[in-house]
Amino acid sequence: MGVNELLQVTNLSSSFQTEDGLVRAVRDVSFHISHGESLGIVGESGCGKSVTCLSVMRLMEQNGRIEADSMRFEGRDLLSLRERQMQKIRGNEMAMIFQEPMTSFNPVFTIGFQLQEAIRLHQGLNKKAARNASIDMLKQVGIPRPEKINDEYPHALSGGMRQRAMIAMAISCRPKLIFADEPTTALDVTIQAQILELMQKLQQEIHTAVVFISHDLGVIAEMSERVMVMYAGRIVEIAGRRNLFKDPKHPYTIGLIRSKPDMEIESPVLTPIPGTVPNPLHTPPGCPYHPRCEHVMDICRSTLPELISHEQMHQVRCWLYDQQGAVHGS
Amino acid sequence: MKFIKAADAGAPKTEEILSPRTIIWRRFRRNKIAMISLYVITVLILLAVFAPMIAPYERDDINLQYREQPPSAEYLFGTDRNGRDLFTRNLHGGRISLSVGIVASSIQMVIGVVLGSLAGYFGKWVDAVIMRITDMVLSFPFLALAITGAAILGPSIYNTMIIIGLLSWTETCRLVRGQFLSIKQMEYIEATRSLGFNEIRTIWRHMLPNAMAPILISATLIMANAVLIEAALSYLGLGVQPPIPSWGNILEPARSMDVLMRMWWLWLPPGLLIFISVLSINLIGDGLRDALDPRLKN
Amino acid sequence: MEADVMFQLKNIQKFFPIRTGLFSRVTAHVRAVDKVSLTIRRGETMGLVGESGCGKSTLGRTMLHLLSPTSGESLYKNRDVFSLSTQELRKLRRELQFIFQDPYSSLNPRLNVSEIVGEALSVHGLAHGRERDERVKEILSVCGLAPQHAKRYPHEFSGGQRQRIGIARTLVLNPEFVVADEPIASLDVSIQAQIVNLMEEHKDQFGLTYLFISHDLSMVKYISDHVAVMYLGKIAELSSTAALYKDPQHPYTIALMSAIPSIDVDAQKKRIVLQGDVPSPSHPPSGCYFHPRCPYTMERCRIEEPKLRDIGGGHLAACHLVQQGGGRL
Amino acid sequence: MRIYILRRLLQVIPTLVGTTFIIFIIINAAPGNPMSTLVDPTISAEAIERRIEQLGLDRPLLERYGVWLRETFQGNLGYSTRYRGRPVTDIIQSRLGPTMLLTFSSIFLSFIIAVPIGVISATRQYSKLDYTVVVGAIAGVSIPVFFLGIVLIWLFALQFGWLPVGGMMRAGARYPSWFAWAFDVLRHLVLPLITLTAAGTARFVRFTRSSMLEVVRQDYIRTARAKGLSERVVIYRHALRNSLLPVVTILGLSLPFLFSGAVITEAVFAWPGMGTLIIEAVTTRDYSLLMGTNLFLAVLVILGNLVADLVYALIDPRIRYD
Repeated sequence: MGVNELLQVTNLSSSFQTEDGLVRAVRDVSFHISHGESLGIVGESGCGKSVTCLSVMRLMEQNGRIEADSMRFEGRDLLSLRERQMQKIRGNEMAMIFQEPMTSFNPVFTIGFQLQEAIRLHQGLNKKAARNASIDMLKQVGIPRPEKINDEYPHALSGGMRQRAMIAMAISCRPKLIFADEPTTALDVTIQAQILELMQKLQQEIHTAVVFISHDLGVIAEMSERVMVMYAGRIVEIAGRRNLFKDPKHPYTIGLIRSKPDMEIESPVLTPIPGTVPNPLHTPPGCPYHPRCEHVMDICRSTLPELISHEQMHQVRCWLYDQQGAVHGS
Repeated sequence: MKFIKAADAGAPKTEEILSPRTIIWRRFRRNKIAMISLYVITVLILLAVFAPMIAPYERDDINLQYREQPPSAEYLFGTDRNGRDLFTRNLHGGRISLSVGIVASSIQMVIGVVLGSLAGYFGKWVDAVIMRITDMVLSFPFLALAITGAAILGPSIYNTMIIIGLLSWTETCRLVRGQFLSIKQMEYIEATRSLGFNEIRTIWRHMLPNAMAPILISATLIMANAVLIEAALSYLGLGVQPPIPSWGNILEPARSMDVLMRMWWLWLPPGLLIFISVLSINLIGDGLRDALDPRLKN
Repeated sequence: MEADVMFQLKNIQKFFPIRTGLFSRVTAHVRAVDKVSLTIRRGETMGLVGESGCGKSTLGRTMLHLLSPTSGESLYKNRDVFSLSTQELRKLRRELQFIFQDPYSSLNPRLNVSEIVGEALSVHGLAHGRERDERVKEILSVCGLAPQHAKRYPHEFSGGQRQRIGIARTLVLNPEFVVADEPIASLDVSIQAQIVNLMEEHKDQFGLTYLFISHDLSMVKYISDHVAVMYLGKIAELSSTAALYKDPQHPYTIALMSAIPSIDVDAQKKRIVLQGDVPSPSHPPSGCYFHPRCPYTMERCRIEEPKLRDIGGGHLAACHLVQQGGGRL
Repeated sequence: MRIYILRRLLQVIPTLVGTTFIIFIIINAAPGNPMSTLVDPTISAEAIERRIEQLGLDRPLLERYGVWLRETFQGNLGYSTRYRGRPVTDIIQSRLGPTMLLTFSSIFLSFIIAVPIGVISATRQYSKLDYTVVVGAIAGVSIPVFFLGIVLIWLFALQFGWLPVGGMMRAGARYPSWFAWAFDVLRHLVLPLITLTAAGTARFVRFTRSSMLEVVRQDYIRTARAKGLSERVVIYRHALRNSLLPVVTILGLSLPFLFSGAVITEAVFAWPGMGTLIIEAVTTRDYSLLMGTNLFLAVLVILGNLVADLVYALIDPRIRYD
């Protein structure tokens, strides 16, 4: 792996205790992201995509546990940092955009106050300078009348506008890495298009690396250069965008693509993946996808396959493929 | 035609059928403090029920030779100023105090649930009228009015039950209304209409059972409160009247500093009994809240 | 021709009052559904698409008289659903069913599956006791659930399975017409296709007619025979699915379609990004409701409201720019 | 928001009228009349009758309520029979100070004790400390107020002799200075204040804790953490502000409860406030006094609720957009 890496995560596992037992939300996840790169994480609910990002930012709830061989961000090991030092990174070098624009702002403070809070904390600006900076940010994300909106409470803004303000907050300290956790899922299609366009524009302008989380393959295809597919807490496939969508390897990735009609691609049939998403408390043994897989073999039921490099930059976790790229079975 | 056998793969794993009630009971049982409280209150209730059989003396038997006796083997809790056995009277006092609590909270439950569900289900002017009445009762200076009521109706067990019941239904009413308003938004209630069910079935079978959980919690808290109010009224001489004993009126003589100073056995046991029973009921209520509130699952 | 019309909606309006001021007077209305006319034929699936707040769900509820209408007619087999008595309506409910969006709040958590699915059978006097249990088990297996699931409670099932239970609850009554209100919106991607396919199968098996409400244009394309696109309580465009997706006419439909992200990484998409938010349905813009966001707005659009016109072959669009025979000025 | 305030103010009127009417009916439904407890043998039967007529006690109920309401609006709550014709307003006024001193210092004290405990307990949910606080708070609301009072008197006044048994001042005492007077009142205040504050604190701890737990779960708290704010700022700036909003309402709704506690506390400690007054009025069937005190407490409760709601509207920006 190159020296240009911004974030390098090796064997990250996260779990949290619930009343019904231990939920192992993320298991042995390794990935990296370079400066200015965009990585997409796709998967269904409970696959561990959000928890992965929260773990990197160390924002897991109290009952959560994070373990990893290493989690290096620009050479610093995030796991060994004190909470104090982590706070200096959060919002400053690493920022996050959340799914629910309606609930992610504190209702009792103005938009401006909440933006300036981060700006003043990390950049040490005075009140006036921070206010100007926050108005600038609002302007940059295309909010009309930013001076006025700056003094409004979140309640007065529409969902789309709030998500713009959330993006303004995330980029306000020019972070090197942004985690965008389903930022458009709660929005309508036409508003989603606005936000996606805005994020593409901003990424070019400020050259930030973005980890984009979504359950929507189309959104991921549009926003990411590299895509990581997760299932039941594990990475099942990582590939460049082109490879992943034109030549998917893992049966789950293939299944996902086939189970959703696409506006651009004509297909007369919809082939669903049978079964249900596994309960995180009872993941199946062996390959977690085996109960739903059409190519299931005996080994799949007992042994978990390794994540192997199928081609340059294309890794897959499946017994159908071996190190050399040959295909087993049918 | 191919059927999707899909869902079978994800069928529930356990053999046992987990009804919501089983789950709640299971969660409640895990709460040690609540379980201990359940045992304590059960014992207290049993003692009260079987008081006449357990008590060593007749309830109102006066024995002037043995007045103001401190606790001894013969008189476990000592005797009062009339020479009545305090152990006996405390046993019987529990009978009275706990039944006042139960009856009073049943009265308020009936009023609260009926008015609350009417307001919540029908909304509009029904709701407006009921909520205004609730506001009025809610702004009564509770104990002051209870005292006034007790003085006017004349202090007695029944009047105490009625007064407490009539004054404390507002919380239940608001709660039930709130529950009904939020349950009404649920799609399963809309479904009852799209399936052609009538309103009585909808309320009785689909809304009330789902509103029961918080009502139950609040019922325990209100019952605890009713026991406290009865005790306070009786202590002030405005509740249950001697010679019928209640935990509250047993320690009424302790209003005199002289008695307070000399006869600790007169006021300490009934005071502790009230405290322990109210505490147990409250802790059970708290345990129920934890068992019923799915958000606390975390 | 008339014989196979199942539902005919004529100028349906549904307004919700907005009360403001000291005495809560009605000062405005949310015009959730505003003069919508629609014909649904026996055996077809009518797709109804639009963004949140466009009135599609309200229309679905109003046409079945689950909400009382402000005005208009809803003719089911030539009987006006709005003028039926409560008793008649309740009886009719067996034929007209509704599938809900949220598989979590649409099932009563205190009842087991058998009670949820079977209750309506008893209420409508269709089956009791043993017979009822048999019918329930039968319909569960049709919906991809095992008979032993009948005694279990909703919380033990996943979202997709719950939606199957919801579908079983409607199918057990053997309905003629089903409104499905975003039945897949809250499900995982891999489960959505299962449910859509299940509904397709049932349609053939039971001879159903659907109104399929969704915000997902790609799913609607897959399942519908006709599609109506709604914007701010009005129908913007209405056509056969093939014609609509091949040659959309209304600028809103075009923008909506172009806004859907595609996994075709090679396609050179010219995306039309609409500016601004959807206006509030309580204070809709003058003239054409879409004019403030429309890339082609003319003076006329600000003043005059466009009529929904047939531009040939049953393809209807409400836009001043759209001419007879298709194509834009 | 102006409309919200106006509407809230208008709501007060029917509540007030309804409440007073119900209280009026209850009191007047009583058998007997204020004269029946007057055992002074020197007063003749005619004199009593004349007095009854004078007081308007022979008129129909509704009319009497009308008269009473009109008089009340003019600040005339009638005359006490027990205090030999002294105006009720006068008597209430003289009792108001002690009650206010007791209740307001109790609210203040419970609030400043309870909020930090509630917050700390909530931030350490499921810890030993949190457990102790929860059980302690439940114990606090389960102790009968009078029993706690008795125990405190027995312990600190009778056994140790540190503090006075009751009253507000030493009987017949003359104080050399303002300071000495204040000190003595304070000494008398300690025990009743502890008694009344115990239950109040317990209630507020529970409210603060559960409200805080609710808020800490919200998305915007995670946003605040993601910004890099320190845990202290997250809790005390972002979470506390939101969780105190409902506590303001609870303060208003706690008033009836608080006054109830005060009535008993005053009775136990012979504190010369409204509570002891109401018991006096009850035992002597002093209708005007009874009505006056009940009315007065009811108005206090209603106004307290009103103030709490208005404060809430002021500090919660969401209401501004309604």
